[in-house]
Amino acid sequence: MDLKKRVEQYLGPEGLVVAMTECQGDLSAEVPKKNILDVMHLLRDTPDLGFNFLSDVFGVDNLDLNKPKKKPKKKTEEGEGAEAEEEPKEKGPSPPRYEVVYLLLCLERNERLQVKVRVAEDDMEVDSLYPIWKASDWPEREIFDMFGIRFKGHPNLKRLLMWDDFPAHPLRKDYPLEGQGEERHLVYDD
Amino acid sequence: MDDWLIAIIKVVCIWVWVLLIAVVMTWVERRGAGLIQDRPGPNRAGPWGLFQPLADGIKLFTKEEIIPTKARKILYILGPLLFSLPAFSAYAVVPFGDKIILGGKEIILQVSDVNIGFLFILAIGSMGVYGVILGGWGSTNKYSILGGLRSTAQMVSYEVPLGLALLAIVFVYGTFSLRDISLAQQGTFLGFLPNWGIFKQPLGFILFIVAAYAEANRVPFDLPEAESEIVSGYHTEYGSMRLGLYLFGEYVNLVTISGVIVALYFGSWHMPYIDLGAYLGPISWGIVSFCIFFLKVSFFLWMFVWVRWTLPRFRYDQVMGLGWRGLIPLALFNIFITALFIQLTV
Amino acid sequence: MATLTHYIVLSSILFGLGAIGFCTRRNALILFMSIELMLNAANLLLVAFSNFMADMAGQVMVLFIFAVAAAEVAVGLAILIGLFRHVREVDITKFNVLKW
Amino acid sequence: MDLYFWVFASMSVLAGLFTIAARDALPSAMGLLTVFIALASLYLHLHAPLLAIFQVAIYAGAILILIVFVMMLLMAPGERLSAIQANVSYRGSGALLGLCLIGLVAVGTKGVSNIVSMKGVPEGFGNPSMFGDLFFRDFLLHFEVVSVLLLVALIGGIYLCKKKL
Amino acid sequence: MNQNPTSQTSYESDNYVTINIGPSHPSMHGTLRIITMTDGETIVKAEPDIGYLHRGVEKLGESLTYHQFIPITDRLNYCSAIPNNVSYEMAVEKLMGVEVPEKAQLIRVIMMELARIADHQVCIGILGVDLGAFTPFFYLIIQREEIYEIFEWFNGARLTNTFGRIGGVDADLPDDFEERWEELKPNVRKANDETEKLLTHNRIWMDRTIGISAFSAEDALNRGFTGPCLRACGVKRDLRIDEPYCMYDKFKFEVPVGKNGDVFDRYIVRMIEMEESLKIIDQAYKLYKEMPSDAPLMARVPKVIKPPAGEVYSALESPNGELGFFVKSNGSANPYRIRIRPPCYMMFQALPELVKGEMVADLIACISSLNIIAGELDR
Repeated sequence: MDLKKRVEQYLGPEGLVVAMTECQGDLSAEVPKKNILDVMHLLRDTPDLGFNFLSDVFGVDNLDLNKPKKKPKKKTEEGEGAEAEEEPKEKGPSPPRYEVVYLLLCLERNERLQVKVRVAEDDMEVDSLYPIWKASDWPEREIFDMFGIRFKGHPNLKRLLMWDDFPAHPLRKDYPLEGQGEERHLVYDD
Repeated sequence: MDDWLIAIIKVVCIWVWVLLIAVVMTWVERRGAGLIQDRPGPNRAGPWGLFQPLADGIKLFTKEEIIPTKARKILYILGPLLFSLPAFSAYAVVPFGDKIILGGKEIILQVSDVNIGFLFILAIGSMGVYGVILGGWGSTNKYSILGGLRSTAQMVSYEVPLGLALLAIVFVYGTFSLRDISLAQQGTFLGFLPNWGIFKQPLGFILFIVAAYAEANRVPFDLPEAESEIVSGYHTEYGSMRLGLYLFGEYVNLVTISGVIVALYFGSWHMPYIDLGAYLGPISWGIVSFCIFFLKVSFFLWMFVWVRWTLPRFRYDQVMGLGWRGLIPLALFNIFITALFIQLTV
Repeated sequence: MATLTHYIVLSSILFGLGAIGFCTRRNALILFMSIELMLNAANLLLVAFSNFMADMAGQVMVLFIFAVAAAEVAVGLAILIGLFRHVREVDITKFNVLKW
Repeated sequence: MDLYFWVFASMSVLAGLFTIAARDALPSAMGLLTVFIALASLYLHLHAPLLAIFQVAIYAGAILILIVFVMMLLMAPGERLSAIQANVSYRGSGALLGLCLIGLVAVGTKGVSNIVSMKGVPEGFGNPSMFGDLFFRDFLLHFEVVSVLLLVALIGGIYLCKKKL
Repeated sequence: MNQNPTSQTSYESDNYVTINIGPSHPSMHGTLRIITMTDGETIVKAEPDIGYLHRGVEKLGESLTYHQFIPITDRLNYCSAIPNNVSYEMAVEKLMGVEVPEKAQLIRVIMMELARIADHQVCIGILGVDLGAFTPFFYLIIQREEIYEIFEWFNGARLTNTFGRIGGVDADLPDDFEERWEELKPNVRKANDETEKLLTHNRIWMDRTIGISAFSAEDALNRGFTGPCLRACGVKRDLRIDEPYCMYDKFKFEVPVGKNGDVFDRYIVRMIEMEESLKIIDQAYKLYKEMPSDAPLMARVPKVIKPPAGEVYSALESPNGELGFFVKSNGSANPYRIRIRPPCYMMFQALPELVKGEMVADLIACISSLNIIAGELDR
């Protein structure tokens, strides 16, 4: 039985999977944010699935994707002040802005699965996977660093790559390439 | 007055000579590294890079002397001096040849033939550690202090097997004087073996050379300055000629240690099986004995280089374990065997 | 010519210095060093008498004092380290309880 | 000859004074080191070369290094030593005791050199063989006892330094 | 004022000394920083602090075109740039659904394996240097230099190769590759032999490495270990075999597996892998020679690459472990999001567990044996 069917079979009945997509053979399952720990436990402990290896965790900012297609992409390069106001309001409730993607791997069958969680801007908190996989330690810190998504239950949620009082979250799409003039925040030791 | 003059000449000559060897050693070390590691080594300054030590010396001398603001000034300045002074003075009791007869006057080729010869070396050798301690402590740097601590523990621990190995030599030769020991190594015993210390004290020799490497802070015991762990250990904060004194003192120490090894274990100025002194005139024999002695010394100097570029470094607890659990029991065993042997044969 | 008196006076000065240091300083390590100073004063006296009386026994005694000093320092410093683990201080005025 | 004594005597006294008066731990130890070396030089003058070497090797090379080692373990490099005893009675009695001792002995020994005249020392006085003869013949029992003492100290030191007693 | 509060973290007891190892330290590869709390020389707590080499590679990728990002990937693991390039190219190719010609795949395999040898040589050499054995480093680095010669002569770059293009490779192997290769192969073997002689059975080396920072297979999997460090723990996992790419299923080679996951096992696994890589190159070159000389090197890809909207993850076995690229496209000429999954990122986060209770010197050995490259760690 192929992976998609199996995932649907085990996660579907409990309403743990919102949508499944496939791109060039990469299967990804979107799951509700509140159930992420249950889903991961199921995926890991069900013998038929057996995703026992967490390969990576990372975030995606879908700000530009959620916008209507005709908007020119150049917008991103201008200051983010104007950008933030242009929240898409056209087509009813827009999908949540952020995604957290978990790359899972089943070592026995060499199958990979992407598990996605959508994170809305007004509720930026996801359960940490640290109790299940310690591998999620730094990636979650990095997501916190780069997107500002917080992880509940993470033992040491600090900035990872940027310094601790860095004022922004650089991988957000509304963060310009040149930075926002953070130099003024740098205070050097004398 | 004559005696004084001769003594002063000897002191000056041997001092210059030892310094010269130490200078050349800095070159040999790097060229040797090149030889062992398939690369040219320093080859820009002069033929085969021979003037490299000179260039380094000029560089070190002309560099600005920096005292870190947080260092304890007096200790910081005193450190290198206290390290190099004992190193420079330790060679006083090591012979560098047999004797030379000039104008009917017999001159022994040794600065001072004291009857407590290598006890003096032990005592002076243990002084060097104060330089390391002062340097490490005076720099007020955590790496330096770690280096100083390591050095202290290591030196104190390895002085014990060093002393015990020397004790066995005293059993064999019945004297503390390095010259008397050297003289006693002439000829052969058991009919075919040269009368050298190494054949009478093989275990003692191994113990001595291991402990000597540790005392000289050389690989594999270079923990006080292990650059991959504690940056440079006790001389992390040093620069210019103060650093130069540390590095230079180390090489002078190597010369002294090699001299002691040769004098104690490798028959000093004697050739095996053949007594050249009987065939040569007094002056030429003096010169030849000097040459033989320093040929042997240069072998051990080369061995320091050789080992340095061959072995990895010990870890701190392994060094301590080797000293206390390996070398000291072996040294005691060596003493026991030597004593037993002497008791049975004499 | 330095006479025995000279040595006795020197020795007593050193001993006195050691005694002053021992009574007035608070750092335990300085106290150890003061003790060493006093022991050395005694050694000097022994050596001086040995020399002036032409009797080697004095020198041998000094060697015994070395041994005792070594033993004293070894055990003393071990106790100091043990104390330090509890008090985190090398000031002897802080060692003011009998049991931890 | 007199100069030799005066140089090293004054050196040892000054260094001793520095040892007990220094505000820093390591310089104080350096003062003590100077005392040891000055005394060793005096020993050489007093026909005890072996003891002079032992003085340097054991006192300076082992005992003081041990003290300095513990100093490095227990104290921070920038740390200044606390001032002298706060307790006035200790302080007063210490100073009094020391000064009295110095004065008393100095006064009391006035003219000692008249009592014990300096005999010439015999040939070979103080050299290792003579030392050994005496050490291992007349003082053999003492030697053994001291070796036991050292062993006990060794074991005691190791035991006391254990993490948990 | 200190910018980084981690350095001011007050530890509960003043019994311990806090030592800052790095970011500028002789044995920190690149700019790593580890805040260690030590009791004497024993490490009570080690806290890695990264980000000193953060250049915003992922952010950068969002404004470059797909081809322009290839040189950026060179700067990830600068010791072996080629697997980085290929991994990224494979991800984009997968997104576009392009099939790479076999000849190009073989050239990629040859180059990647050469890069693997070079990387392992550096790693082992540096491990030796960090443990005080200088000489093997030079034996190995001389041979690495020879490998770089091949790279240079292939496309003009030594360290940052910018190898390949999306859809294949840009150039064929030069004609005298065989000559060069036959000359190089025995030298590499000889350098490895010398290293083995100097280190493997050296008692000091064994004392320094066996049992140091040992890690169980379970912990390693939980921590996301991949590559030689995972295999040293006893897990036989190699993407070249488990998820074959680039025709790796056509080659016969062994995957060395350790037992204890300590520094020694990591060292031995890398030593054996070098030998296996030599074998792979031989086989790949044999296959390559059987190809017609005018076989295509590039798949048909448009000049301006605009993959269809979608997102893929593609990984390969880099010298350090699983090196993956997640590429998300929105149909434009710029990638929408690029995520790099560097192998040593996952291993370095386990450092506190790896070195707890070991000594400072072992910490250095552990970092070297994990082969932490700051470039791919901080991105």
